[in-house]
Amino acid sequence: MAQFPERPSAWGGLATLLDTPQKRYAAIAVILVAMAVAPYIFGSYGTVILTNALLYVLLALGLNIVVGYAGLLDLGFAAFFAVGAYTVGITTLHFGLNFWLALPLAVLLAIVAGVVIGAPTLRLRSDYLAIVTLGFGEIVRITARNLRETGGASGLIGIDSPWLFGWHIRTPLDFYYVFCVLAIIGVIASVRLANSRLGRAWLYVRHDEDAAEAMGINRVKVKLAAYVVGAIYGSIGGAFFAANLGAISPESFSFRQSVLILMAVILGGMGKIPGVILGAFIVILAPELLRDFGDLRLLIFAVGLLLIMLFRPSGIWPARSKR
Amino acid sequence: MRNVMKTAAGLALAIVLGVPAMAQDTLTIGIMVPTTGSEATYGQDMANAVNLAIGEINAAGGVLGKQLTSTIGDDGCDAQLAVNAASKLAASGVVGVVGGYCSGATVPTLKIYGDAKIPLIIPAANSTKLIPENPGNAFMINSTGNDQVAKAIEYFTAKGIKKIAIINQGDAYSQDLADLTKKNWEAAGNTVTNFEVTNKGEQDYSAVVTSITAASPDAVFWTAYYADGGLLIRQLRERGYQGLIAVGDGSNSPELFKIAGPAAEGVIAFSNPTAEFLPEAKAFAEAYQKQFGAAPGPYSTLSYDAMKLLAWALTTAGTTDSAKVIETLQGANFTDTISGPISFTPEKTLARSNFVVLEGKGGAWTLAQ
Amino acid sequence: MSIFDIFTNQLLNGIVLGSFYALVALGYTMVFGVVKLLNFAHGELYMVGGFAGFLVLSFLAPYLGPGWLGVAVSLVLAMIAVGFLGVVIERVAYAPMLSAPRLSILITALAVSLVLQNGMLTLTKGQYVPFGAALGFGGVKLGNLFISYNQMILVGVAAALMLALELFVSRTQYGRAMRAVSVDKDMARLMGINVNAVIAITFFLGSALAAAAGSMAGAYYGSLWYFMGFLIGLKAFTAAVIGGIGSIPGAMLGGLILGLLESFGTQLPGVGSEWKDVFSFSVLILVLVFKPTGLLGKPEQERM
Amino acid sequence: MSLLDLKGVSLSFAGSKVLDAVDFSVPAGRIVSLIGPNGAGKTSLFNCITGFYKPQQGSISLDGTETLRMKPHQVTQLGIARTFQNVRLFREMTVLENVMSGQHSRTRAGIIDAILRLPSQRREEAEIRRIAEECLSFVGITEGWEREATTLPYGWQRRVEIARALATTPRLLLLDEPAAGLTSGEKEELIELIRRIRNERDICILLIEHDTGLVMRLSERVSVLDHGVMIAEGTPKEIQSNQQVIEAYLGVEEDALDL
Repeated sequence: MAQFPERPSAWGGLATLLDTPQKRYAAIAVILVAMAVAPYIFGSYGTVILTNALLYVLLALGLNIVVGYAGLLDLGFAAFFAVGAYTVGITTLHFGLNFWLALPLAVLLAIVAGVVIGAPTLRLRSDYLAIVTLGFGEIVRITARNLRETGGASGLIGIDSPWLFGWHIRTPLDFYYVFCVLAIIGVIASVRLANSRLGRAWLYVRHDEDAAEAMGINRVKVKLAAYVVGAIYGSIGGAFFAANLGAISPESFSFRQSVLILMAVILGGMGKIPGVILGAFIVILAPELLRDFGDLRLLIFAVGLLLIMLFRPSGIWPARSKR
Repeated sequence: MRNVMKTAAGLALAIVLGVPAMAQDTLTIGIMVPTTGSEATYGQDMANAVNLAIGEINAAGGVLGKQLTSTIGDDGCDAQLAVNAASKLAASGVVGVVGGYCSGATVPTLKIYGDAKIPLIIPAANSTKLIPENPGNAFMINSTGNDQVAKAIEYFTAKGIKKIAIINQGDAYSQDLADLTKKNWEAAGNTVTNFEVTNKGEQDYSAVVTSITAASPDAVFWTAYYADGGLLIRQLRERGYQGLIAVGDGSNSPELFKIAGPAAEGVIAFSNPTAEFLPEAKAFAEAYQKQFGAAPGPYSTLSYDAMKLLAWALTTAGTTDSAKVIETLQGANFTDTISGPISFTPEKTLARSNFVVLEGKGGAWTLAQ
Repeated sequence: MSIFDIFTNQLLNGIVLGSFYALVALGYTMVFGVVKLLNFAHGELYMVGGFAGFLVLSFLAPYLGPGWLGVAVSLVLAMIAVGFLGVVIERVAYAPMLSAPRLSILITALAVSLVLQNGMLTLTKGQYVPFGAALGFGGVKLGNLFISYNQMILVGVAAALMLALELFVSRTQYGRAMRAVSVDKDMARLMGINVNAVIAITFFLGSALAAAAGSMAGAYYGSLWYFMGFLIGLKAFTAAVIGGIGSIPGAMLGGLILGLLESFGTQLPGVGSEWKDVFSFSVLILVLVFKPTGLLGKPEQERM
Repeated sequence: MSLLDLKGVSLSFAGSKVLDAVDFSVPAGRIVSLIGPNGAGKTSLFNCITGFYKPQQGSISLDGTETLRMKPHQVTQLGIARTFQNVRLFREMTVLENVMSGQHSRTRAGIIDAILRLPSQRREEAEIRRIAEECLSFVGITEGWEREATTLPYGWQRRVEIARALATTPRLLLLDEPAAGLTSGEKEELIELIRRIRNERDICILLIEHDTGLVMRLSERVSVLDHGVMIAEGTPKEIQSNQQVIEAYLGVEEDALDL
């Protein structure tokens, strides 16, 4: 039966390329070493950019679960990013909470927000879901802008960076390694979810809602699970984002931010983890690579994006191995 | 194939992220302003002015025997982009940075310049929230919001105004100014009839205008920028609002008159000193117009002065060593400016209030009586 | 002003604002109806329309003057130009994508929107551009309500355009073909309808309406900006969904409702201009939760 | 004692009656066929039984439990599984993954179990896999489990769909035209398979089928639906000689009944 193609997996073509455990371990080792030494090769500016890219890896992995796995178009993902960032900002600044206590609180709030917005809307058609999430994203941003507790438009300033077992996570290099760890955990969790009962259910629902229901799958519940997992990723990203920058303002959580994360997911190839990682790196690195073009760089980026979509509509990462 | 792709990608990353080699016979000045995004207009005005100053300094022999060059770090008025821009400038070996337009985007960069020990001169961003975050290397040469509010209240009081409407645009700068005004105005026993927020790029302000005219305040105070302010002023006057209209320093551009038309006649602006009414800035305004084909923007003069101040500090310190330059700046009493003398408080903000009151007359700003 | 005066004034404000929303929402809804695509670039066509109108007017003003005559001619020319731009965008960017995953088309639309936006940013260097029309300040005063001639003309033109569209869709052969394609593309093709032509006409009309709104906004409000399409695109999208996306009368109604919600929201105590958009978006979400197909949308097809 | 009971089920779409006061029952342990001309409402009846359509009136119960207001997934959980008229396998997923979907409602591992790979979750995964493999073997598919399901030959896809339904461990299995598009050899295998499902697994079968020959050979009872009305019920022999049934078929469409 070799003449039939194997089905595409969450790993894209990587599974067939790295077909033995030895090759896999070797690849993992190379990646880990590369991550460890990268800051020493690329310097301080490079480290900041890579940290940013890793943050986007985390966010894009989260959105990938919503869009790529469950097929729900979410145009307000930045809202969960904001929930995480503001929860950490407010609780550490106003209530003197330790970062590591604020973090689970941020996750909890994101879950609540995900359920509150998701439960009534996830039965809607996908186009309507898109606008509801967009509206929700704007509501969160405007609320952050209007309230005194969130620091209004200036946002919150002077958020403390966290301590971990006597290590003060403070410098860009420290945060780079923290985000490395977060991204790795994010990848592992994504892979495990993809290969689980729930992960399969997301795909069933995405491909055929009726058939999935006929198999006893509660589509609203399953979608809600995806939405909530995405929210958790977003809020963890936001919490560390706040700790890293030390300052957050509503403009970081605008519609553009949501679109940027969505682009990361779709550019690389949604549903494919290496593709999503690649996408996150592209949306962060491309504008930086094009910095010298000044005004033109956003135009170049936009044209490049358009060309990629026209010539590789299902993303840059190949779906199948072409050996 | 995959390996080739990987290698190529890695190479591209290395080339771009790697620290560019610096030529030894020039000194590079970083300019951190938004040149993309919604605030690009203002950022470009500022970058132009800095480059104009650099051109003049170079023509006069440069600094420390070297010519100056500039490199722009686009902060997009966005905290994240600003951090990237600041990191890039810091890593590219600039001797100093002129920049900081959006307060919200400037705040997170203070730590980066502080860690890299790079002198930073902030010509525009003047939110009071910047002050406690300053690690010691940043100098604000625009008067802060506090100064502007004091000026505004002084003016309103002198005109016998009791009730005002305050409108901001929901961004860090205009909201800060609006909040401070409201607080101090009410503390002085007066009334704020409306406290409104508009969206940037929203062209229709009719609902807000109706809301304001219904409350009939003695004055309307617009705390945000000229582009939307121009539209608001037009719509206020078209709907028959008769009272005073005042705008903050973000709206002090002559472009306001192009957008608002005759409606801007008699509008009051609290402003940092802009080019067109400063006798010392006449030459600057002409040179600017000639080189860039447009009138200077609201922060062009201050950006120009910021560059001059930085060049002076480098020359006076006699070195690019940042500790010395910062020390020189702290003790500055710099008068070779077009917007008035510059010296600093211990908080590294401008020691005097530079606010003046302008009035729109015949399609241009004039000093108010 | 009495409560009544405030009410009538805000009513007028809402109608004017709603006319713009409705014109832009129509394009969203037509394109969605025919090709089931949320054309995210639609707001940018409004922006480009504004600039096209400005460009034409600056050529024509010496001959026709900057008053309504010049504006009217430049409005028509801008509509035609942007209409063709819409067709070109469809041919180049969307047509090759119609068989691709839905989300990919959506991202393509976002990419088109970014290209237009940043292209204009590069051309205008981010500057605000004064439109240069001179329309005068005259009007009619009814008690405390002042209705300017400009507002009347504006609402009148918007209503006329919408009526013309409605007649086109309901009465002409092309309109019938359009409706047939929106119901079932394959069936329409079997019936001998040139589906590609229908799609092109749809994009042309939708884009032209957005351009009309953009030009009129430029003339009426007085300035243009490369980013001006974003917010109205978002609002028009909302309006189209409130009215029931795919429904032409729905888009008009949705535009009007959103305009009124915003103007009255500004006046409402506890809402105000600060919370106006939160108010509008909350209404949107409530409409969708309780009436998912919008106010005038057709009920969802039975499954299976 | 009947397993499935429908009483007075009426369904209409936009004013037109699709099902009109249908009374119908499936006795426990039987293979029952539902026949009728095209457009008679057979698939609609299936959709009512499985919860996809909500009849305006009537009662549907499985083994005494009312299912009328249940959602489709709840009906499946209760023990009714189905296949679709036009095979609806999950695209881009393997044969095995397709069949594993059946066990979803019988298992419970959630987000945290999956991320932490708890022992209970791993046991459960192994069990899901074992059941799916067993169901595939049962329908005679013993290889190609890792292939993308929709690339299989059509006849195989039909059997994968049956295996998928079996994996939900149902008490009642609804088959919507299982023989459509099959070769005569495949039809023989299908008859054999359906009998085995009933005999070895004790699952009651209700099928819609146009191939009357197959219906007559396989069914123990036959019900006939015409224009939303149940016009006859009985053994295959009784139905074959029922005048009303013959008229219904001849009156509507000649080619619908290939007797």
